[in-house]
Amino acid sequence: MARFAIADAAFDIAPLRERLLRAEAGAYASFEGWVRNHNEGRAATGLRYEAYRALAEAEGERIIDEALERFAIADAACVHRIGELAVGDLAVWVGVSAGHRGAAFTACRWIIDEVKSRVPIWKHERYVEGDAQWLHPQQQDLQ
Amino acid sequence: MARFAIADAAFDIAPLRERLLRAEAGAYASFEGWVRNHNEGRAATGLRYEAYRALAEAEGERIIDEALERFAIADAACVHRIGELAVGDLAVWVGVSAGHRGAAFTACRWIIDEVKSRVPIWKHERYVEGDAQWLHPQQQDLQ
Amino acid sequence: MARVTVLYFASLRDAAGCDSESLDHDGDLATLYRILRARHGFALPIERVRVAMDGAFVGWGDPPRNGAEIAFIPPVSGG
Amino acid sequence: MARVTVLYFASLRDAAGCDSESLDHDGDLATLYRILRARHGFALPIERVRVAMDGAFVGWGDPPRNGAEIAFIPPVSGG
Repeated sequence: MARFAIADAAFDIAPLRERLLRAEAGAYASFEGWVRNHNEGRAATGLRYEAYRALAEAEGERIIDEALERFAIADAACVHRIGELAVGDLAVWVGVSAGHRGAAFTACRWIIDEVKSRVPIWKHERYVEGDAQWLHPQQQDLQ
Repeated sequence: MARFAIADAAFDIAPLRERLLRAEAGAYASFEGWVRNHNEGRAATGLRYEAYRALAEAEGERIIDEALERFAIADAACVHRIGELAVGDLAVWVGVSAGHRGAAFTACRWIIDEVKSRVPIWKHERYVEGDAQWLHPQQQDLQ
Repeated sequence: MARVTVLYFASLRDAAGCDSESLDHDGDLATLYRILRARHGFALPIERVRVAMDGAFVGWGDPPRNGAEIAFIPPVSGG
Repeated sequence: MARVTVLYFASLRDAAGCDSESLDHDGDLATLYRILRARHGFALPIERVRVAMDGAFVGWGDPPRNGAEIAFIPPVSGG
């Protein structure tokens, strides 16, 4: 079962979280990215995510594998939306289970940071003024 | 509406998370504490949480208020179970929404740390050997 | 002299054998804990316990108000 | 000389006006990007772009394999 997935429609978090439950894991940290109504000072109406799907899935899976090696965690998973999204829609979800909360938080934060900087997914943002643009951030803008 | 609550039965996370959604918030971090099958090297079968309820609710609410002052977050909430719990049961949930993920993660971690060290709730742990004990950790054991 | 109700939780309740008791006390809250610790055999020294009065944490040097509800708070273990 | 298919994403696709194109190329991947940048007017300099061949990131100095699928990866903005 893949731990990283690209979803082209809205997805349920509950079954994804369920798969991370372990009798030996006392801690679970999760992150969700939601589409905001503004970005860098401009009012946004929605966006479209596009992925180079084969490479995105392979790179996402590598990130989860690396997290499982680096941190004392039980399991981890991530799903990223592509396609048209409206304000308030779920764009990305990360979940991590672990014996203790320190590792769960650290790994969850690390995974979303790596996904944002490495996985070939691009955001096309639409603004209230009617224009739109692809976001190609400088590396230092990602934090 | 209280942002911190004591629950004497299993509770649903979905409506709690829903209340934290904001059109201006792009990030959501959450933490869940689950009952593990072991603690400090001993195999556990379950536990009971007891609270000094009036003070626990007041202190929990103060923690959330302090988090809203300290961190650039949109909203936060926490629910802690009391009563009998089995291995795998949800013991505590924390959710935080924010404009950016850094503040969401930091505040979520801070809230669970404060809840564990300040809120008058006690864990009575049962072991496979049949004995049980109240846990009264030293401050340095809490991390 | 103040009439107070003392609440016990967790290991303190097990040692006291009751949830609460009412008694008259003359002196500060630290003295009250020491008297009750001796009576019930509480394992926890005062340094590891906090005290609350009428639902708010207070200092050990405070005197109890007449009619107050006092709670001794052993080290917590939620989460 | 290698026959390659080049995939375009995001702003590169908008500039190229197509999802992909096939062409013959003699030289490394850096040269390929520079040729196609000049042809399509890509705004992004090579320093801000990564390159993948057949679904894995590779170096700009690599030569394309015959029949390879090449993707230019502009700065990503997922999450």
